[in-house]
Amino acid sequence: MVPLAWYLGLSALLFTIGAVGVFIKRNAITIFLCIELMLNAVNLSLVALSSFFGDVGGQLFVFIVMTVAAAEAAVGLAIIISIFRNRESLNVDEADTLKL
Amino acid sequence: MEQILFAVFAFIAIASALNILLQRNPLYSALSLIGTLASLSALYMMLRAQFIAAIQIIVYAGAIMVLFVFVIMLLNEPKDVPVIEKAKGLRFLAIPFAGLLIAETFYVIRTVPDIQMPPLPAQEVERAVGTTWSIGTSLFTDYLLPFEVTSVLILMAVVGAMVLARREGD
Amino acid sequence: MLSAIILAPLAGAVILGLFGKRMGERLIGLIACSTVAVSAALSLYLFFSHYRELEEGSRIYEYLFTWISVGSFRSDFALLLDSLSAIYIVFITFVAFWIHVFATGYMRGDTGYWRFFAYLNLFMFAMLTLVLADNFLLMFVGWEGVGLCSYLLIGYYFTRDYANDAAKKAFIVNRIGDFGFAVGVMLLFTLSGTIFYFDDPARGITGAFDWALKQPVDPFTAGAIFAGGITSIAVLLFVGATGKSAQIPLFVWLPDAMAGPTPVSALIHAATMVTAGVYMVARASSIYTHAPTAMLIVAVIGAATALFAATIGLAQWDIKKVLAYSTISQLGYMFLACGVGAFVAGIFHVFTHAFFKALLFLGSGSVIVGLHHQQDMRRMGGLKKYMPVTFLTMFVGWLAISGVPLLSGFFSKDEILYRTFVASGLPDPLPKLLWAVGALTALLTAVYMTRLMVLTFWGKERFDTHPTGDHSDHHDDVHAQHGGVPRESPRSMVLPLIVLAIGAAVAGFIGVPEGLSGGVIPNYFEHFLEPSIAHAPEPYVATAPVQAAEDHSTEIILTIVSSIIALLGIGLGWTWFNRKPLWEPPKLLEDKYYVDEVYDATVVEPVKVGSTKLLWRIIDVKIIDGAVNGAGALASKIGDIFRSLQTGLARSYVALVVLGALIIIGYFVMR
Amino acid sequence: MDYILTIITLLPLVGAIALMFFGRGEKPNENALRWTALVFSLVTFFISLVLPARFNSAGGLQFETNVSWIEAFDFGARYHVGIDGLSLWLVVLTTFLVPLAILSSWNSVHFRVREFLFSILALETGMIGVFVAMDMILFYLFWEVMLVPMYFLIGVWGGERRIYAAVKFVIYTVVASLLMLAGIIALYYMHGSATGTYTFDIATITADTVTYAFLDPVAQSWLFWAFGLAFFVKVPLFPFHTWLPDAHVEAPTAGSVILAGVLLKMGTYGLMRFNLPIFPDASREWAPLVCTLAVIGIIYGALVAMVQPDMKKLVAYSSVSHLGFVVLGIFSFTEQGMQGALYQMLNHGISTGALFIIVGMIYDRRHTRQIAEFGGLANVMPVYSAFFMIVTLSSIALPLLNGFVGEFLVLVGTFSSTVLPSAKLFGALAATGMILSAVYMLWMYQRVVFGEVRNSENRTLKDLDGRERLVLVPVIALIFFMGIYPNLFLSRSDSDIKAIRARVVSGERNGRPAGILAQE
Amino acid sequence: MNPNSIGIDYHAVLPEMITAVTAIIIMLFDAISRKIERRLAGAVSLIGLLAAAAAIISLFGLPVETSFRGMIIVDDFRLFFSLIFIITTILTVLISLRWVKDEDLPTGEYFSLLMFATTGMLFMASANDLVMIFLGLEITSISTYVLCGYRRRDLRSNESAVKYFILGSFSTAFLLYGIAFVYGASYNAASSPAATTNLQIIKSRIESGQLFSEPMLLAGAAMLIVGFGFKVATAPFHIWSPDVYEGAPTPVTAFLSTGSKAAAFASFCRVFILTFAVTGVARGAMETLQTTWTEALVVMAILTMTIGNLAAIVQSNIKRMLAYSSIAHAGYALIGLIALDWRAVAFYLLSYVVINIGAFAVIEVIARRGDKRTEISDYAGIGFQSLGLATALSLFLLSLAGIPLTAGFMGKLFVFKSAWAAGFKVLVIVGVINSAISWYYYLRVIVAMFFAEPAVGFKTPAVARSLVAALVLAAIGTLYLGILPGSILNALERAGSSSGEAPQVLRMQSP
Repeated sequence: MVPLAWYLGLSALLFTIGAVGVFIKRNAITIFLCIELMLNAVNLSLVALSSFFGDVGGQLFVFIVMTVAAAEAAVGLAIIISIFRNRESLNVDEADTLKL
Repeated sequence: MEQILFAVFAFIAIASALNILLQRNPLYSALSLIGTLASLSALYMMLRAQFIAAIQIIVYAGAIMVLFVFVIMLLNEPKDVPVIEKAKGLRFLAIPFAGLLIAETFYVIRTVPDIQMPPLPAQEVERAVGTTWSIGTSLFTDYLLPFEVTSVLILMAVVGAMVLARREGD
Repeated sequence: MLSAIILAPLAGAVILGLFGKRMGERLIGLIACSTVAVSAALSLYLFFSHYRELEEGSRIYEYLFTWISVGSFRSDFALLLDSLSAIYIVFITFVAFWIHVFATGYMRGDTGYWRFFAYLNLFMFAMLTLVLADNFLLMFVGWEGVGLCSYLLIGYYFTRDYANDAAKKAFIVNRIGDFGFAVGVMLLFTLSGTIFYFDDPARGITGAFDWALKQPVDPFTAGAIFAGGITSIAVLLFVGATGKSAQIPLFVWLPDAMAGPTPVSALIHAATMVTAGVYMVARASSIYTHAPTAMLIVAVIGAATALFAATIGLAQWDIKKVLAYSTISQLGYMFLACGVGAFVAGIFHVFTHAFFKALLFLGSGSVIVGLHHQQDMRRMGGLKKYMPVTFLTMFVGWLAISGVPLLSGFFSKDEILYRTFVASGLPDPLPKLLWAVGALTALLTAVYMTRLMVLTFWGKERFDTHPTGDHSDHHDDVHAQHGGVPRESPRSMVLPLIVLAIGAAVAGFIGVPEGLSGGVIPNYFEHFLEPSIAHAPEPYVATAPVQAAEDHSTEIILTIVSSIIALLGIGLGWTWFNRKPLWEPPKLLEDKYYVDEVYDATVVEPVKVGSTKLLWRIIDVKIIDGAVNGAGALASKIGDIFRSLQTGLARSYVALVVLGALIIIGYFVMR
Repeated sequence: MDYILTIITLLPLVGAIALMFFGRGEKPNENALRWTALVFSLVTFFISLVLPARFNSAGGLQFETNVSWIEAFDFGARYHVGIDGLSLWLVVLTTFLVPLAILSSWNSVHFRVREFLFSILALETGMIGVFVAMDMILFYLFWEVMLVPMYFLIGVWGGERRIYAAVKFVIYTVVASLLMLAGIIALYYMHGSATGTYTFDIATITADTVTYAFLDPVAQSWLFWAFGLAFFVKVPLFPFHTWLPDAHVEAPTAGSVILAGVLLKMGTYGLMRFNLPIFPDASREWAPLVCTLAVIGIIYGALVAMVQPDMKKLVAYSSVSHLGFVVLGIFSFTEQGMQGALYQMLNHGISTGALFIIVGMIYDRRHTRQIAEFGGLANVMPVYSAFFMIVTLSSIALPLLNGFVGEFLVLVGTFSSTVLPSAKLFGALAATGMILSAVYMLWMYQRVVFGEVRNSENRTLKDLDGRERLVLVPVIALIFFMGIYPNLFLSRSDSDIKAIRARVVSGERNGRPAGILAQE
Repeated sequence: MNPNSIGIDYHAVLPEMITAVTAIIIMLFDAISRKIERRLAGAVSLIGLLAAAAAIISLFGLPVETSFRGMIIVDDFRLFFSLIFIITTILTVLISLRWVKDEDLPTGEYFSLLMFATTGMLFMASANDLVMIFLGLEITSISTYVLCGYRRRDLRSNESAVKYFILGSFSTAFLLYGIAFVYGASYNAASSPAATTNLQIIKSRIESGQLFSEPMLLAGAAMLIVGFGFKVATAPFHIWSPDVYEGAPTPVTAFLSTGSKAAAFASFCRVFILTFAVTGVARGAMETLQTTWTEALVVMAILTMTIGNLAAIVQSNIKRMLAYSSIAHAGYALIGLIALDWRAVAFYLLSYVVINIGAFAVIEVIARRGDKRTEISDYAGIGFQSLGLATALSLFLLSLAGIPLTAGFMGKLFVFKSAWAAGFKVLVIVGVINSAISWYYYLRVIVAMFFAEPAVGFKTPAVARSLVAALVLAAIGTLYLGILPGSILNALERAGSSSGEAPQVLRMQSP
């Protein structure tokens, strides 16, 4: 049997990779991908906990997270499209007119 | 056996995840993420969360990621623009931050008691936790309201995406 | 009745101040003189109608209203007539009346005629309040009031900067004295719980003097000055007196005060106001007699001032300056008298001095007017044929102040010197030493007064008979006509001279020392005043009260000595200055020992520069405001730092959020 | 229930609002606006005269209105107004000065007259409110709200550096008064938890300070400073005074008059209302420090005033000096000192207010306040000079003028204090202020009024007109009256001052040794 | 299946339903008529909001009850916050009516998104389960992402949206991870359900000490702090808000800085005050949890106030300045949260919402089309040219600074009072000092408006009637809450007494 901690550990690793990716990648879409990765990492935790606990709640939460992720993806990509139309660039480092 | 499987899928998940970071082209990153999602789906299966595993592939990898790839293709960034990178120092924070975050989460996970997955029930295996039946039952009882509210969420997302992404003059 | 004495001049002042501008000179003069005349008449009436009671030591109160009453502190608007104040108001109003009369002539044609008399009347109100007050605070009202009027009158010619400077100086120096006075009163209140002079059961008040008499005599040590006891009170009050009566070290204002019109100099800066210090010390004799250290200080300061001012007086060219230093010197005498316990002698000298010094000042004023506003004695000479009355009256004054026997100054000055010589309260060589100083001063007084007379009335005519344009500096009046032959002053000015000359000649007879006359002429003055003056308890007897059994030989010898001194001084002066009228006196004396300059360099300038450079520009602007603005700048700086987190880069924000999350999660899991 | 205080407090505000609806149009009739404001302020003044007339000299709170305001959550904040001997004359002073301020700016303000008058009237409501509020929240409310119109007065109608001055004024005051807010909350809880009654009522808390002794010395000290700082800044006590010269110099005449005349008094009033009765032990403990600062202020203010080239700045620094006397008197803990301080507050309000009016009159004519620009005004403006002289003399505390009574009482009180250590030293040092005030005031007066007319621009100056005389005559009359018959004023505050003093002096509470008392 | 066994209670979700349906109706109108009258959309929104308000009010006085299997709770906490959201949205709608037309932006979608966001906010207040909190938060967030980028052609608006989106979804991931941890920690094999996201059950599990893993709970709580801290913009998670507020269209900024912040506070309070705090004698793991989060939030509150105020001093753009000011205000509200007094937080937020929207309303008018005039220097000398606007803005700014007689003062007073009562004296002192600092930058605007020389080219803007209405409402609200807060406070007090045992502040060792 694989212990619960392993799943949680894997989830933590993925979450970390996603989190780090958000601040080292510059392409808006890649950043978004990293965020999706983080959500998935959490999903893994939830599913693992749910299964080990024998409680279906966690999995339902994952279901809802996926819906949210879909909605977020739609809106997020729309935002990215709209900024790309104006800037012709996906580099978030270029969007720094608002500062200080 | 299970541990080996876990190791394999975990390895794929992590490797693909890292690949997201290593790729320059967002398209490859997206494809790597699909790799991770797929291996997670496999892990879900191992966790007896069949329904989640299924929609992981269908909804996530299938629908959401396709949307991503589609948008990446749509927004074909000109190749010749110089790569602007400000705040170069951030990448040096990657290792320490990652290390710390892992250390902290692992510190917590270390304390998790070693419990076993509950054995499958003798009867009505098809109603065990993680099956479509259990999910569906819950969805329309305990989680009825969240489920209904997600529809509001999606509706709103549609409106939002439409208003932002549609062309001028529409 | 008493209140009418002070209110009459006040009414005059108010009327003149409000409506005088539209009045003619005659009316103004009439109002001003008549109000003082009312006071004088009332004073005389009261004096004689209550002579007997006063002589027996009874006190007549007139309570008007309670001025300030807070807790145990109370000060009334109440007037007190006792023998001391009775004498004072009589001669003050008398002299003042004649000076008012003189001034109506002297100020003729001046644009500020009404203003002048308003001030003068106001002064009378203040002076009479000072004298008649029944408590220290009301006395302080008069005390400051006369200072104010002095200020206004010195600066009467307000377009002249030197007059303004002199006025300001007078007020400020007086204020320094008043500071001492006020602190003295506060200390008095702290210790005795009252600022009234005497117990008055009718009003339920206790008096500080009655309190003082019940106290043991302070030890005769230097430490007593700062011990916060009776000696401290006495010394602090005396600080006030040095200011008002122009004693060392606060005498510097009086010579400058001559910038005012001459009647002012006569009234305020010779006859009345400047003697307020002596009055106060005499009034507070019950305090002083319990503070031997303070007495010593008073005596020494008095003697020192007398000599010091006399030496300066010797070397002045301005006729009024000579008289001013003479006044300072004479005031020194009075304090010397008080200091050795001879308060009566001091007051007696005040009394005689009022006559002859007012006379001399008015005489000098007459000369000045006669010479069309020339005050420099180098430009006088030989005036006796042009101004015979002035000359004659001043002649009397001259002899009186010099101490020529049988004139008023002789009796009073003699009394002081004698009392000094026999003073028993002071350690041994000191009485003799002080006497020697006094005697030397008497000699010098005779000399410089002779110089004044010689330079003015005898010798070559050094004045300019032609109209000149040189009037920019030392002119006195606005209505001056320059040049021309000197002529005798009008009647309104001459008459007061004559009256005062008579006074200067005979006033001394009311206080002939009994030792001198052998009891033939009773010393009315001393008898009358005696009840108002306190005597020290036995071991400290400073002055021997009149005792018939006493051997008068010392007194007679000393009288002869001082008569010789007076005549010697006159002789010396006569011969010397007739020969060398324009003899250049030592520079040190002519420049008044550079006291003004020293004060300027050690006090005035450092304070001014220190206030500007250090207090204002550094402490206020740099340090305090710097700190305030600095706090603002610091906040902005920190704000800038916080704001610099805001790079505008979404990724760095993410990194910051991660960092924050790491810290918080770390904190939570480390529990 | 007595609504007279509410009427007095709110009437100016009603006037201010009336101005807003009055003659709206492209060009409002400025004089009509001025008259409206003047009438409202005068009516307020005359109504306020009822207060001293009906005031019971036995003291205690009078003319009270006490209705519920915020009750929820034990808030216990009430609309409680009332006056006692402490505040009686300060209210009248306020209502007296405002009409004068309006009159004095009759011809000098032409920009946005409506808003100007609105600010002044609103300010009046705030100021009266501070003096009548008997609830800490209500007090704080008026205390802070009043800043706004003053801020606008300085900022909009001020001089060249008005912005700096206005901001400095507000920030200085706000920083300090917010600490007072913390103090109010703290006091509220300490009182509430000790007595079980949660209330912001000043009278209740003051009374319970004795009955319950709920403040230990440490708490007292903290609260003393939390409240004290707010008041010391307002006073202003050295070294918190630097806002004052700037604010005064830049403020328009009316603003300066009110600022000097009333606003500064709020600080000293607060000390007597809060610090002394509620924190008596801390007051005693800190009195030496406060008195030291007060004495420094007296001397320092005078010295700095002496060398100012600007008339207004000079008067401003002289305020620092004068208010030093007030603080000293309050912390002498003697009846004389405290009564003197109270009286000195009124005097300063009148004399310094008058000085600002006088400076304003000459500023209106010449548009400069530099002393060096003037000289010889007595030649061309004799009436002006005479008024100026009287006010100057009042300011240097000449006996029989108002300034003397207060100053001398403060000094004698300080000097004879048995509670304050080294009282004699404080008294003597403070008395040097007598000398210095003469120095700076007379020097300025001389340079401005005496001498020949040197500056040809001054040659054609007009003497005071009827309106200007009308402004000054009541002031002058009051200067004399208050100097000659102070008992009319002093007797009204007598018993309340006694009560406050008794609290501080009888220091046996909270287990403190009665050593100080024993010396009495 | 019996509907009641799954706890369906339409009344309990009526407000949310009304707003959601209103959003859909507006959309449908938009779909039917392409040229929909913007007024109509606005009117429908307002009607919907008023109906929702009525629905909320109809819920008052009902016993505290959960429905939908513990997903939703009807209690006074929820109702008060819901009313705040409704007020926020009403004011936002009023200030947006004219603006949408002037900017030539899609009208129907705008109001529809606003209504969706309101729905999300309402759920955040009514949620009794982490799932619902998460959902509500996401609905609010995602719709505001869109609103930030609503002016599509404007680079600043784009940037604002993209930054908000990246950081917002990033922080959501943390929140989610936190929920997962809390869920994991709540496991108890003996009970049913074994693990849960229901807040009440979580609370009882913590108090009884029947936890799967205490560190997991703590870590979860920490991540929840990250998530909520981000939404309410407390330091160090405030970093997004200045950029986003500055770039977003002004009415959206107004909404964002008030509504979405208030909603986040509602959830924050629900989780931390009503769940993660000791109420009775049972302590279990609660004691550790409560002290830990209290300490952490104390530091955060101090940082938040200080950073917000000090950074605001140096701003030259008024929107950005108000963004920092809004950070500072989150800090003050956090004080109330730390003091475990949700009523203080609610009152504070109510006053803040009213004032801040009022201020933004003026800014919107002055800024004109395209948010062009938002520098403080643009305000130079406008005071007497637009006296009404300038006076209103002055009132709001002074109220933000906390001047008495206005809502801002009462809010602060209430919060400070609670904090002092709970023993957080340091927070009160820091808060007080910070309010003093804040005066400086609020005054700067007034200085510019009234004291400075007029800027060239300023024309008195025309003010739409709807905006006037918003201004008047905001001004009346500001003054009403400042002068006569009694009625609202009384209502809040009654709410306090009706909702059972109050959470207790654990006395910390250090003051």
